Amino acid sequence: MSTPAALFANITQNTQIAPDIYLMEIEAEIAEAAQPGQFLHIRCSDTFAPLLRRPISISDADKKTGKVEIIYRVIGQGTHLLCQKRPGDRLDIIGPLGRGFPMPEEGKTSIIIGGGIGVAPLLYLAKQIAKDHKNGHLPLTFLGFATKQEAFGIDFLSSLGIKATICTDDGTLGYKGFPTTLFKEHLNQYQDKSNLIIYACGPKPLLSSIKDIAAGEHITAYLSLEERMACGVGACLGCSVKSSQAGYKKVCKDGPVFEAGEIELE
Amino acid sequence: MSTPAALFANITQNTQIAPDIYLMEIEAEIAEAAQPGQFLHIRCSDTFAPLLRRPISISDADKKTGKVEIIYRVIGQGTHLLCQKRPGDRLDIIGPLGRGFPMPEEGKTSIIIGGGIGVAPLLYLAKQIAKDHKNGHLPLTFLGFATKQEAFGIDFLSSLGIKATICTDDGTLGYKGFPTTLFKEHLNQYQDKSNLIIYACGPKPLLSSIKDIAAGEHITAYLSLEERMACGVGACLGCSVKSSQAGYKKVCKDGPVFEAGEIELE
Amino acid sequence: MTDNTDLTVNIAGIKMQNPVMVASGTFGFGNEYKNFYDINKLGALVTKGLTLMPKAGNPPPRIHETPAGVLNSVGLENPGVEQFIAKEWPCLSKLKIPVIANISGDTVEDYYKIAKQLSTLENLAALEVNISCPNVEKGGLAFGQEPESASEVIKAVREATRLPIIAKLSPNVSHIQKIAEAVVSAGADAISLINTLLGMAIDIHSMGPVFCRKFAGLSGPAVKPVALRMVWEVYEAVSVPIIGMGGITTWQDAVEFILAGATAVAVGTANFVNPIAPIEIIEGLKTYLYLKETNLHDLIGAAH
Amino acid sequence: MTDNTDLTVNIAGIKMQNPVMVASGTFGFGNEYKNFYDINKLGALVTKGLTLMPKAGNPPPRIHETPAGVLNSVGLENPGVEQFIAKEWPCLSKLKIPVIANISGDTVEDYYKIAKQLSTLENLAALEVNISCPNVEKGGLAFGQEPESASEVIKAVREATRLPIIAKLSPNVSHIQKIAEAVVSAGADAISLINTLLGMAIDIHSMGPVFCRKFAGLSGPAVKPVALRMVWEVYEAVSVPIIGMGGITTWQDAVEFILAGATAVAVGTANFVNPIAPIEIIEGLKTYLYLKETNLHDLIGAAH
Ligand SMILES: Cc1cc2nc3c(=O)[nH]c(=O)nc-3n(C[C@H](O)[C@H](O)[C@H](O)COP(=O)(O)OP(=O)(O)OC[C@H]3O[C@@H](n4cnc5c(N)ncnc54)[C@H](O)[C@@H]3O)c2cc1C
Ligand SMILES: Cc1cc2nc3c(=O)[nH]c(=O)nc-3n(C[C@H](O)[C@H](O)[C@H](O)COP(=O)(O)OP(=O)(O)OC[C@H]3O[C@@H](n4cnc5c(N)ncnc54)[C@H](O)[C@@H]3O)c2cc1C
Ligand SMILES: Cc1cc2nc3c(=O)[nH]c(=O)nc-3n(C[C@H](O)[C@H](O)[C@H](O)COP(=O)(O)O)c2cc1C
Ligand SMILES: Cc1cc2nc3c(=O)[nH]c(=O)nc-3n(C[C@H](O)[C@H](O)[C@H](O)COP(=O)(O)O)c2cc1C
Ligand code: FES
Ligand code: FES
Repeated sequence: MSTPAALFANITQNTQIAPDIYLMEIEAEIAEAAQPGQFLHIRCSDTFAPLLRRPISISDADKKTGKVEIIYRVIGQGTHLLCQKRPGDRLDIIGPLGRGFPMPEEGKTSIIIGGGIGVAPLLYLAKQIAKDHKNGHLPLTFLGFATKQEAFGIDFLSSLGIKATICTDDGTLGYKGFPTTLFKEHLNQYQDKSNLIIYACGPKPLLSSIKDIAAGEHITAYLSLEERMACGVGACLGCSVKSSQAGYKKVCKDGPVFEAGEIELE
Repeated sequence: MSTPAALFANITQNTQIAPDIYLMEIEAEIAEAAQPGQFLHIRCSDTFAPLLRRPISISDADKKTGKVEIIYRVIGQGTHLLCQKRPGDRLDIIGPLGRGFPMPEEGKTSIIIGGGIGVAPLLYLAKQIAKDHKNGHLPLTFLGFATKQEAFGIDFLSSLGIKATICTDDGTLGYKGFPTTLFKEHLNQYQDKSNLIIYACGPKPLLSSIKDIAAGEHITAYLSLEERMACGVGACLGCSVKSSQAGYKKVCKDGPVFEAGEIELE
Repeated sequence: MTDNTDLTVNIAGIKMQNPVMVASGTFGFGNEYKNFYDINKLGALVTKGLTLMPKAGNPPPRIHETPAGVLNSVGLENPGVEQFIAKEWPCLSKLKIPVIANISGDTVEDYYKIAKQLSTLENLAALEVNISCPNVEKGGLAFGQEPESASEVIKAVREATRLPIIAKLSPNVSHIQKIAEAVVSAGADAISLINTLLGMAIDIHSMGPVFCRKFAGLSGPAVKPVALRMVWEVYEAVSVPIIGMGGITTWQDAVEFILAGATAVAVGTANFVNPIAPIEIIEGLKTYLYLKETNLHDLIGAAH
Repeated sequence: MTDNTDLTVNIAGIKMQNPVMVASGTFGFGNEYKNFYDINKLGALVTKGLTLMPKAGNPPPRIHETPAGVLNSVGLENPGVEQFIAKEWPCLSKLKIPVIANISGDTVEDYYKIAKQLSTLENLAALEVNISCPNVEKGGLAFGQEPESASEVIKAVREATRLPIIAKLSPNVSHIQKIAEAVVSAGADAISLINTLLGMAIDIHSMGPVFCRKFAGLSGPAVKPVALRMVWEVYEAVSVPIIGMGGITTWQDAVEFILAGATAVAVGTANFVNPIAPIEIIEGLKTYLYLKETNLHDLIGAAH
């Protein structure tokens, strides 16, 4: 695992890419270490309002340029303050944090399933899988959004040669329905499913559904979870998720990516 | 007294005019009612950091253009947030508040004495006295600053035809010393001092010194005071200053301008 | 859509058109906020704390800001009950909403006397008995920290008046339920809580306490979690109505207190930040009830 | 200029190179913050609360943000004393700074047993006895709310160990001085305060408490005024050293606590906000002492 650092990064871009959704690009040394599925813990204000940092996944990182990207939805005080920052402002971050997605072993077929803002970390994952030539394939990608307007990341994937299957709840873009439904149908075409590996991030129902499918079909699946965080580094024991063994795991340190069998989603 | 209103004003200008000192211009209906010596109670943040409003004097107001000006020094969280606002942002204010400076009666000679940021409200006062032709004179003005760099308002006064006597603590502009010293010397030239009326705003030692002189020479003096405020409207009884009778007066409602004899300055 | 939402509540006979009051000491005698809205729109008005004799209050500074909170050391500055009746009451009594007098005393006898005097006022809706002021030398907080002394004060006031009695409790106690039970047995018709938390600040430049009286009372958003917990506890202990307060700045805060068991809420420190906060809270409550398709009475204590 | 400033303090025999510790439960067992600075620079490290048996802790959510504060309902999740000794101690014992074990129990006997077991550890600097945890069913807070029960726990620990005992007090009491006096008579060598204030939050959408256990512990800048007042009070009541905590985020805060009577301070919630807060506080303290031309020992309690 990479060693996290606390630092001030320089903001180079902060643009709205969909209603209430922003893409921020920063310059940070951690671009080198950042793995898909890891996150940054961001202080959105230098006052006590809000007091705590906000965890946001890394949606892209480039060793060469030293740039890191995040994509976030404005929902409350923290993300509201975030979206008001401008290029040239500095951003107080800790990262990269957590256990990211493990890369597929050679010969595996990767399937990526994302919903809503959960698509963000999967973009970086898709890029790394696509780049990883020993793997020899592009990930199959299913993405769901509420509506056409809210879709993002499709061009990014296209530029990697990935033609994602898109669905929207209202049918305004791609298929009408959930990505899990399409994925389930798609699964039928495989005789041998033992070769598949699933990566998912999105709302709880999406994750639960993937967990059930993976368990039923004996497919390895990695899920990226969310929980309220204080420290982000494993010190406060605040971000617990029920372990399938006894006790709790910590989303910030044991995750945010878990093998579906490791944890319980109530 | 004018009726205060709570409103959002449009910021039209917010410029640094000296190190740590800013001039902000806003568009607000209250320009009509604003009297010299009154203040605005400003919410510097829409979060709880800081929680309370900050009182800032009105340094100019123009009925015709509907513009109000304030001049403030950045010293803490509130004023720091204030100086980051830009034209087009809105400002949450209550005002105009408090009892301002009473205009000099006909035939009186007005003397204005200010120190540091305390000069701000005196600029508007000087303008109103200068305009008030029945009074038939320009106010005699003594202003003190720490150093040349920190001086402000001099051009504003010149444009009114007022040639202020300036002093600085370090002698980098005008006389070296305190405005109270110069004023004391100046006083000697009057045989009959009963015709004078003094207006002062600045640090406590300046006000105390004026209060002593005024008492000794039996001159009417109006002092603008500061005290920590919560409500700004007389409801919390937080901003007390010792009355020269029994009990306390409220800076926000009974003042901020007091006749020197009304209050005790410890 | 929400204009005929029923927000009326009845607290121990005090009929209020809505459950949003203003907290004692944050609204003077009602004159200052008249400029900002029609204060007849409030549920009720609680006066600044009154004492038998006039009180000059504490020397400055009286206010110190803390993270999301305010420390105050006003020290019950007030004109005394006689001047109140002579100067403030004529205007207050003309309001269309219930006016509640908040009272304090140095001794149990003081409480008795002031209650007796105020009971002569026609139209006065109730007495809120402050047994929890941290900012005065004698009495105040000390009365509210033990069930016995709290009960003694309320009994004396009960003897002095037929007005509804609201006991205002201090949060600076180990067992708020015991104090609540004691004041109810002693005759309190309702309970309001919380008064301020005892706190302090130190000036690191002068190296001494900020306030002359050293300790001061903490209020504002910072204290909300504590206040809410105490309303919850008291709701489970007694059956008289509760007036919840402590850091309420938005209608969402008000809803939290009502769900915790408050029949009404009071807005204190928030008045300083946003003078029209009480009105915004009333409007927000209406919308919430409309969207949740419920009514105020079903909301009270619904989180239990 | 300030590098040879003497910041050493001695708390009941615990020799610290500076008075800045990290608070229990906010620093795990010391592994997580090693990435951000050399933790051997701290004054001392206090472990996450330990219990005799392993504890799974409370179900999520465990964290809820409030104005300038945090409510937590972690529920003392910990591996139990045996696993602690086997897995965490080897690493902790290699630190060059004093390590203090924070302990909790459901019964007085639990406290005795865990103290006994920990006393076998060479190098363990002290026991901090938590009689104030609001997040567990049995014991915890209840022990710390009455002088008698607080005293019983400390007596049992005193019998079990020759290690210095730091009693960690709860702020949820009417008279903190009485509790402080009781634990000192029972054998406590030092006092740390405050633990979290009992608070709660309600989810207005689901209309129920945010936390499964309803109440949770409030910490962070919001509580600082209350913590400071309690340090002041306890300083006037007892003569053992005090470790002050509650909302300390800057060196200015630390100075306030020291002026109020704390010999050392602990940084808790601030670690989450600014991982290098403790180091910044140490540096700030040095500069303050230099500019004020004073030394740490003259500062302790200097505001009284
Ligand atoms: C590991 C991890 C990675 C994440 N990655 C991203 C990302 O890439 N892009 C993105 O937009 N968001 C991401 N999130 C979610 C993001 O952290 C929250 O949206 C953000 O903290 C909200 O902060 P706020 O101050 O704007 O809203 P708040 O005011 O804190 O919250 C607004 C509302 O959201 C709820 N809420 C806040 N945080 C959470 C949470 N963690 N879980 C459940 N409910 C919550 C609050 O209760 C409230 O109702 C991630 C979360 C985690 C844990
Ligand atoms: C009626 C009135 C009119 C004023 N007019 C002006 C003006 O025209 N221009 C201007 O720059 N300032 C003016 N002030 C002062 C101004 O209100 C404060 O400088 C401001 O509130 C500081 O806020 P802050 O958040 O930046 O600093 P804070 O962080 O609140 O304070 C920084 C430091 O200043 C101290 N401080 C803050 N407010 C006061 C106060 N009222 N009295 C004494 N010490 C204080 C604090 O203790 C702290 O040490 C006026 C004050 C009053 C009462
Ligand atoms: C400046 C100020 C003065 C107060 N004066 C009184 C008082 O006279 N009597 C009283 O019972 N409570 C008094 N209080 C307490 C409030 O009525 C209220 O209980 C407390 O502030 C908590 O509510 P809040 O957080 O909404 O302010 C005062 C509070 C403040 C801030
Ligand atoms: C997440 C969290 C966990 C805590 N766990 C413990 C604990 O196990 N034992 C203990 O004595 N105190 C515990 N505390 C209390 C802190 O040690 C400290 O007393 C309190 O948080 C006040 O300090 P602060 O405001 O700086 O955080 C915990 C606090 C937090 C926020
Ligand atoms: S957020 Fe602190 S342990 Fe995960
Ligand atoms: S600030 Fe409230 S009375 Fe003056």
